[in-house]
Amino acid sequence: MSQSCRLPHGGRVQRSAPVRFFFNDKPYDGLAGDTLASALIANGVHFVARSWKYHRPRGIVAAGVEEPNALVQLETGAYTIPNARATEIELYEGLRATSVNARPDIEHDRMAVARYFSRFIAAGFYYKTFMWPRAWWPKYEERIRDAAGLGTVPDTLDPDRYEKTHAHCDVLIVGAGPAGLAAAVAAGRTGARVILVDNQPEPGGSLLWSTDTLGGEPAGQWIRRVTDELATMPEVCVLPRTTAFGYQDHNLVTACERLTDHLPLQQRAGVRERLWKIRARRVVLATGAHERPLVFGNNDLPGVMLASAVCTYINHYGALPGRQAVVFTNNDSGYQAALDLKRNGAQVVVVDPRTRSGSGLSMRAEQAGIRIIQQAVIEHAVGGTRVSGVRLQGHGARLPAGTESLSCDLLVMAGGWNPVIHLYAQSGGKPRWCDQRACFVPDVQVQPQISVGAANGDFSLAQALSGGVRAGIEASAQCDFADVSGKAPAAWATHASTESPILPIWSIGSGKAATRGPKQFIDYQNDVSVSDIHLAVREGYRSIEHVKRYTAMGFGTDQGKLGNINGMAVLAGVLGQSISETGTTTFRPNYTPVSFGTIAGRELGDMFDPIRKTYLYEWHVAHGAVFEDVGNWKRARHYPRPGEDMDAAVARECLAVRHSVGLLDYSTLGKIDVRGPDSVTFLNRIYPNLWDKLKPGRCRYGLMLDENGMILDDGVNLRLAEQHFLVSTTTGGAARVMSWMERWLQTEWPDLKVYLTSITDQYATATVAGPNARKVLQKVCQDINFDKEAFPFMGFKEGTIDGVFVRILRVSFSGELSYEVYMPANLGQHVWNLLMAAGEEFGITPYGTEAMHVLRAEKGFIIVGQDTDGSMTPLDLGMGGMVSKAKDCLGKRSLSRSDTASPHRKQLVGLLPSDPTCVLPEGGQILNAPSTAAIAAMQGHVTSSYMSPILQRSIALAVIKDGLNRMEQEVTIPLPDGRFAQARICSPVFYDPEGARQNVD
Amino acid sequence: MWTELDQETPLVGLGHPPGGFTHGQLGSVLLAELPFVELTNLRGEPGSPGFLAAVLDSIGSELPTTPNTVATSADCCAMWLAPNEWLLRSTGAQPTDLARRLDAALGRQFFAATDQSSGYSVIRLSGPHARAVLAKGSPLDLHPRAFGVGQCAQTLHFKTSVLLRRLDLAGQEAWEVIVRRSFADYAVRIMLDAMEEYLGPGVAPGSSSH
Amino acid sequence: MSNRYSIFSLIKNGLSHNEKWGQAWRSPEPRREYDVVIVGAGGHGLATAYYLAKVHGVRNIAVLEKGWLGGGNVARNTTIVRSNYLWDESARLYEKSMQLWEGLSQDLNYNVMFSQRGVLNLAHTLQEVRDTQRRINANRYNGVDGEWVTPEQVRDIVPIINLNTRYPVLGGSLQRRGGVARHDAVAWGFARAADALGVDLIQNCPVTNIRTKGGAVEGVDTGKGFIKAKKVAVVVAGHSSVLAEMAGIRLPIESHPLQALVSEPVKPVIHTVIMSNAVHAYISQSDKGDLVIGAGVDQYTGYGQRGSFQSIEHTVQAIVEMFPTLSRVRMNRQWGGIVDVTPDACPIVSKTDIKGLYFNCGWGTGGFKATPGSGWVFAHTIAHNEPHPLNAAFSIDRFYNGHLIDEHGAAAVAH
Amino acid sequence: MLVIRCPWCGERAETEFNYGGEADIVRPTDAEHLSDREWGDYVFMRKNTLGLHREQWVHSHGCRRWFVAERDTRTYQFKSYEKLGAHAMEKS
Ligand SMILES: Cc1cc2nc3c(=O)[nH]c(=O)nc-3n(C[C@H](O)[C@H](O)[C@H](O)COP(=O)(O)OP(=O)(O)OC[C@H]3O[C@@H](n4cnc5c(N)ncnc54)[C@H](O)[C@@H]3O)c2cc1C
Ligand SMILES: NC(=O)c1ccc[n+]([C@@H]2O[C@H](COP(=O)([O-])OP(=O)(O)OC[C@H]3O[C@@H](n4cnc5c(N)ncnc54)[C@H](O)[C@@H]3O)[C@@H](O)[C@H]2O)c1
Ligand SMILES: Cc1cc2nc3c(=O)[nH]c(=O)nc-3n(C[C@H](O)[C@H](O)[C@H](O)COP(=O)(O)O)c2cc1C
Ligand SMILES: [Zn+2]
Repeated sequence: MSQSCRLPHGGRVQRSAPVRFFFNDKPYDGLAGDTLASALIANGVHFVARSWKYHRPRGIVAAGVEEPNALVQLETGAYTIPNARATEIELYEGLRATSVNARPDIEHDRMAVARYFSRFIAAGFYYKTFMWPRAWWPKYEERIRDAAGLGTVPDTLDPDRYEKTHAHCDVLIVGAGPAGLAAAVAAGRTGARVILVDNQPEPGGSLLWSTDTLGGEPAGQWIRRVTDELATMPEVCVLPRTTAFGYQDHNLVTACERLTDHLPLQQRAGVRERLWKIRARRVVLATGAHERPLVFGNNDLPGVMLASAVCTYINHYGALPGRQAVVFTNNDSGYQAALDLKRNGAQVVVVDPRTRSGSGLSMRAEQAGIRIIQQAVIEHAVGGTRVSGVRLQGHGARLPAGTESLSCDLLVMAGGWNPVIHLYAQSGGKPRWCDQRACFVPDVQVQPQISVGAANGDFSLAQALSGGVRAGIEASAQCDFADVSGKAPAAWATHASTESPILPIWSIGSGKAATRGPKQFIDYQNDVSVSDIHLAVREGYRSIEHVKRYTAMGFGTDQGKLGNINGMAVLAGVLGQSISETGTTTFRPNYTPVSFGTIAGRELGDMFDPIRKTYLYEWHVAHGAVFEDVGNWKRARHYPRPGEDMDAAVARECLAVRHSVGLLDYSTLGKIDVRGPDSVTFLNRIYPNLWDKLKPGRCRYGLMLDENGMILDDGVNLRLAEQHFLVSTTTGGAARVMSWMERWLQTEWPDLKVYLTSITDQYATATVAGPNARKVLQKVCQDINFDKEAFPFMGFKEGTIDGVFVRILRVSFSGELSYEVYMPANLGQHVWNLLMAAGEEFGITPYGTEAMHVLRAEKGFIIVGQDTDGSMTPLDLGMGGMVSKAKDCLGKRSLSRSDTASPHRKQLVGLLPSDPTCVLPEGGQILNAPSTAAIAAMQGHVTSSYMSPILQRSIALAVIKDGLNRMEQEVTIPLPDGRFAQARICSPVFYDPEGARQNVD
Repeated sequence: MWTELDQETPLVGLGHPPGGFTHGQLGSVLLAELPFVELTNLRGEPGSPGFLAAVLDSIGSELPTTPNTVATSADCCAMWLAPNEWLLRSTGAQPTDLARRLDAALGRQFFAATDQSSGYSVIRLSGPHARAVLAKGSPLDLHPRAFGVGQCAQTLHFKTSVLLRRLDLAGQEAWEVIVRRSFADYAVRIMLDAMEEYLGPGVAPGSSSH
Repeated sequence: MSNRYSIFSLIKNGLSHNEKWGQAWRSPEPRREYDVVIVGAGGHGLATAYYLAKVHGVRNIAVLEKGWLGGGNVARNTTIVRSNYLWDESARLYEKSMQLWEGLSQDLNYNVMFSQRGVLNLAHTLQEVRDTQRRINANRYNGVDGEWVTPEQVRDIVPIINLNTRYPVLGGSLQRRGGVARHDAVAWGFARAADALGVDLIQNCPVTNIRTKGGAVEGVDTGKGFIKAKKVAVVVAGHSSVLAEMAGIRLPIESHPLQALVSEPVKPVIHTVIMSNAVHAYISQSDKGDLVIGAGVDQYTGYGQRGSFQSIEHTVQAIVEMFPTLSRVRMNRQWGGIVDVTPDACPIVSKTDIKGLYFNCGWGTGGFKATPGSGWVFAHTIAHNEPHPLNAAFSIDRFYNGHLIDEHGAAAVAH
Repeated sequence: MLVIRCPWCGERAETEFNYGGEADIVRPTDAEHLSDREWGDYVFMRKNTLGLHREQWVHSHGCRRWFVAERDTRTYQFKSYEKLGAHAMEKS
């Protein structure tokens, strides 16, 4: 096909640059500068889609983002985009698009029969049926789902890159039509930082299709001059192809910049889309207006188009949407389309419900020889896959003879204008209905913004320009950028033209006409017609919000940009109330849909959340570690040797610690430096136990409670000096504990002289554990005396290893003789290497967190978060003795509440399975006896469970109701396979209960 | 006795960098790690008698008391972190034992000086696109009208905290980014990724004037 | 019901151009006095009215709604229905609700499109694996179905999932009876059924004061005047503290914005409900084709029905991380609700110290699934002035005696 | 994403802050002598104000200082900020 409807000249398309593309698998030619929609129109293609519910043939109605019908699956494979709007897709070589929602294709759509059942599937029909027999609902639903959705999700990974940026400016201007451009120049000249965004490929807005002149210049020339000037201003940034899609709180405007979608696939590289989070001191909304369709029977036929779209296709794209046109207009805008059509050789008849006004445009139409039928409306259109004619009806007068029906291949609608108030409304503003202009306009400002031009209901070019200049100057002034006198542009002169007022018509004919005649569509995409609104009201769904939800009006990908206002007006009519009383639905982001990829940005995969690495991370990797996620950290879980599974590796690592010596990277523990004269008082208030008596050089275990008395965290604390402590926390709890302590300090106890400093990252930690631990350390550390008397259990010392400052703690989480070595992290690897080398003769074995867990469970040491769950108190752990009676501390009062103090709560105990080879499932429930009943009384659950390599049997920790009183009793643990395991309640300390090993000489 | 060569920065995972890791292009954006910078966190009450003077005495630098500003002396740069907290960064090549000197000088005052030389990593980002790279991850306004030389600020870089300081490298725009050790690898990787569009071929971004 | 829905009524009315359908509910003016005034025509309020009338025979009931009925959180939630809660008390309450869901469309003669397509809760860390298995095991003995699924099984259920996320998928729990329902239909179905039993649904009627005398409730002041009532039952979700203040009561509640978003409609790719705690995302696909996605609560308290953009960013990151092929699908709309959050993430369904005044609140981010069950037990509580055994544990007293039911423990995402 | 004015650092993005709930709740110093009811009121009961709300924030990714702000919970507009223990400063 050869662009049979391409005009011989005119438009902004590049005639020397033909572009080959494919629509529904057929090849077509278009021109560079076309959109997919304009190229299709240039090729005479109007039937491009099927509607969502009734699968009616649909054509292109609009020329911009408001298009409800022409949705395509753009491309296939990795680059595909579901539901792309043909009116927004810039044509590129090789483009492939298919209509959505039609199988096998729009011509032979199998679901097209739906339109014949339409009266049985009116709004909300599914709430009334599919209920019998009850068991069939899933089958019905399967069918409903099969029909659901428009485009399809890509089945391959997205090859594109998405960036995000924060931006700040004094004045953000949304929309680069005449109003926005004028505002940008005015603001830019003051020196303010300005960002101007526009969703079209180039600035100009409606001027791109206008035949107007500005200050004597044709629009195109004016745009060029103004944008050239903006380009010279260093503090002005112009972003084309950028849609402001959300107006968030505190003047944050989110915008999406599209960088590569207009390029042929093989030329795409780099960033596809960039999300701009623009924090502006002032916002100027110059977003223009969308034209409204008129509501009459079959107003959805392909070939029924908005007047502004017709002008756009002719003037911007050089494509003629029809040769025999009927223009149905209730205001003067339709005449512009009539003139443009006529000028390009089409036959035109105008149908206008108003009486003859003699306004500028209508006079020009008359002079051009266009036939105008006044005081008439279109009752309905006729046609199949394209409009072929219309039936007229008089409006307050009889129709002139012979005009009852007219034939046409294009039906142009001009129903008035809806200012694009979406962003204004999102900013919190409540739009106000203006009867005179028959539209909602912005009213009181809530955030620091202002609407100008058509977005403000100021529809003339002169108003757009003067409003823009004024807004630009004012917004800059509010940011303290004065208009340096003489620099502000005087608004440019435009043609003055008289306009006669709009005569709003919201639907044609009576209610009966709507319910019985051809469907009058309000929301094209969701097939909502006037009769659906009547039905909703009849059934009691009267609020505009009920109507929206009952009929799905405005739910589509266009969010009702064309239909909503007509729908509200129709509803108002049915309810006999004003449009003001009826109100709008809530405007919400997104103004137009935005790719999930853009909102996600690059924070995916390894960058989804920070991967925190210890000083040994690379070493762990090199030594085959399997990692486990704890908080943001990657911790080495175990180091399997070739042929070993996890159990084997863990058993080997455990036994190495029990029999000789192991080495553990323990750096992830949180470490907080607590310093100041009131440190003891502070710790006494934070922890249940007493800190006064702890001597410098000694360590003590502490549990931390929240105000509800539940265990928050635990750790071993060091008293470095009289007024100086080092507090340690769990890996996952470090940040929480730090802010918890800081919070109490600042908000509740500001009188306490204590400083907290996190030193988690400064110090790397290596745990040397096992009977040979001392020997290893003695080899590398000469300036510390490791003898028992000099360096007892729960003591610590400072010294050096190869000249590196180290602090060594004699503490034990494994029950063995064990030392924790703290060293500056930059030298951690070095010290670790020395320890490995020194331990070689003892077979020193690096062990991971899994072995650590087994070793500690053998000793009955808890892990906060595993053996506790936010509902456990120290009493429940059998650690009630830690709660000092001598003082108050956070959470203490909660422990004496009746339920919390009850001796019959769940308590921590050990479990010995009767079958020593059976490792109980962690999270297993505990019953008093085997039960296959649906409901049984649960006694508690298994919190930790392992095969103990040293005991050569399974062991577990559990919390059990009244557990401390139930020692030696048998309980039952149901297994996932339906069997039951028996176990005996015992002390949680399974190994070396006297603690002889950690206290060795 | 350990030597310089035994030290490791948190960026070892990016390929062993004896002199610190670098990546990028001079004319566009260049990321350089400044390894093993001596850093000390200092807490104290600026209003308490003698405190500021004692600090000045021991390290030769004023402590800035205006939020988000920096005071620099011959071999030390003091960055405001909070009304009673500073990060001291030596600017010389050799460690100067800041923490110990402060401990000695402040004696029995209410203060806390903690060595953080291993706790943080210092990165420098320079070049015409440096600001655009930072703006991707930081919600802060980095425009020279809002954030000039002599200022510093703690903020976010994607999902981690950083301390930013604006530098003037012989007229060229540059930033110092100080980040906690365990987050440094993440912070630098996401920064390197952010730099990509300014280094390789690709479609030019909208504008870099932000 | 005079106006019974069936395939026959659809055909009959279709033939008469749908011009003869009756009203789903009346729009009456309030009477001076009622036996029970229910404040809030959300899902829970309407369900309460329905069961009060149907099960307990109370006929003189009004539901007062400040806006349009069903316009609060019930209109804006992600519609996930499941009963696999950890603790006995909650599992039993939600399971009661689940059982009511299973016959709800027929009971109400309104298709609420309850779709038992399964709810999958993913586990990404070893601790989450433990917690998930603990929950499955606990559910087993509370009559709640659930099974552990391996990563491979997860992939079979959701082929488009990426198991190797930053926090890899280590498995999950599947409750097959869980699913979604058409949220608006739930409100409308209860409203229509309650109306048919004579309940007055009064819209655009904000309650502005709760009058009490001598420790007993007298009635409520409203935008339509004073309405006398023997019993006043407050079910206003996000606004609970506001109503409590009117009665001089304090609640352990904070109201936070909670946001959700939908994609453009696409052909079905997600056939079940997927929830992930660690990555923090949850998603399902509606019968219209839009992907329905829930975000996390915003940190600050707020009554604005909107939240901050970073919550949306985090959620969408989580979604793309887990379902990378959705990257090119586009987000269509986002919105927010106001959720009433308690310290233990469990509701309060309780009498108060004021005679005749009842509160049902604190369902937080997860009360849609409880709609029928909540109505059921609350109706019982109002009718008998005593809690039903299923809600006895959910009294305000637990914040004083310490008997909290901490559902945060095992499931921070409580939707 | 709100803009919050840290009394020390100035206007910053919300993502740098953490919310700390209702302000002016004073921890009882004589906890042991309170009834369960009084203690429960302190730990759990909140005003949850609709309208102007005095609340605590901390500049977590900045100076780590806690401060008090007054914010309208309907509009999310801040009215004033104060350093702990200092007087309110009006938002300009
Ligand atoms: C984004 C989001 C996602 C969620 N996702 C889920 C989910 O997946 N699964 C789940 O189970 N739950 C979910 N929830 C929670 C669930 O929506 C709520 O717990 C539940 O809807 C609350 O009960 P309701 O329906 O009665 O509340 P609402 O619908 O909020 O009803 C309360 C009613 O009280 C009215 N009211 C308030 N004040 C007054 C007054 N003074 N006078 C008269 N009337 C008044 C309100 O207008 C409102 O209509 C979600 C919530 C949100 C916001
Ligand atoms: N005769 C009439 O009744 C009538 C009606 C409407 C408009 N007009 C004409 O339209 C012009 C109005 O000028 P204007 O500047 O107010 O509007 P405009 O329509 O010329 O420009 C608005 C621009 O904003 C863009 N935009 C809208 N929302 C956006 C968003 N969220 N993000 C990014 N870009 C967005 C649009 O794509 C467009 O480019 C005048 O020339 C006027 O004569 C006339
Ligand atoms: C489960 C669910 C699905 C939704 N699907 C859509 C949708 O497909 N399109 C749409 O525009 N809005 C959809 N919405 C959002 C509503 O339009 C609306 O935003 C929401 O009910 C909140 O109301 P409000 O925005 O009027 O405050 C959906 C809402 C819910 C709860
Ligand atoms: Zn600050």
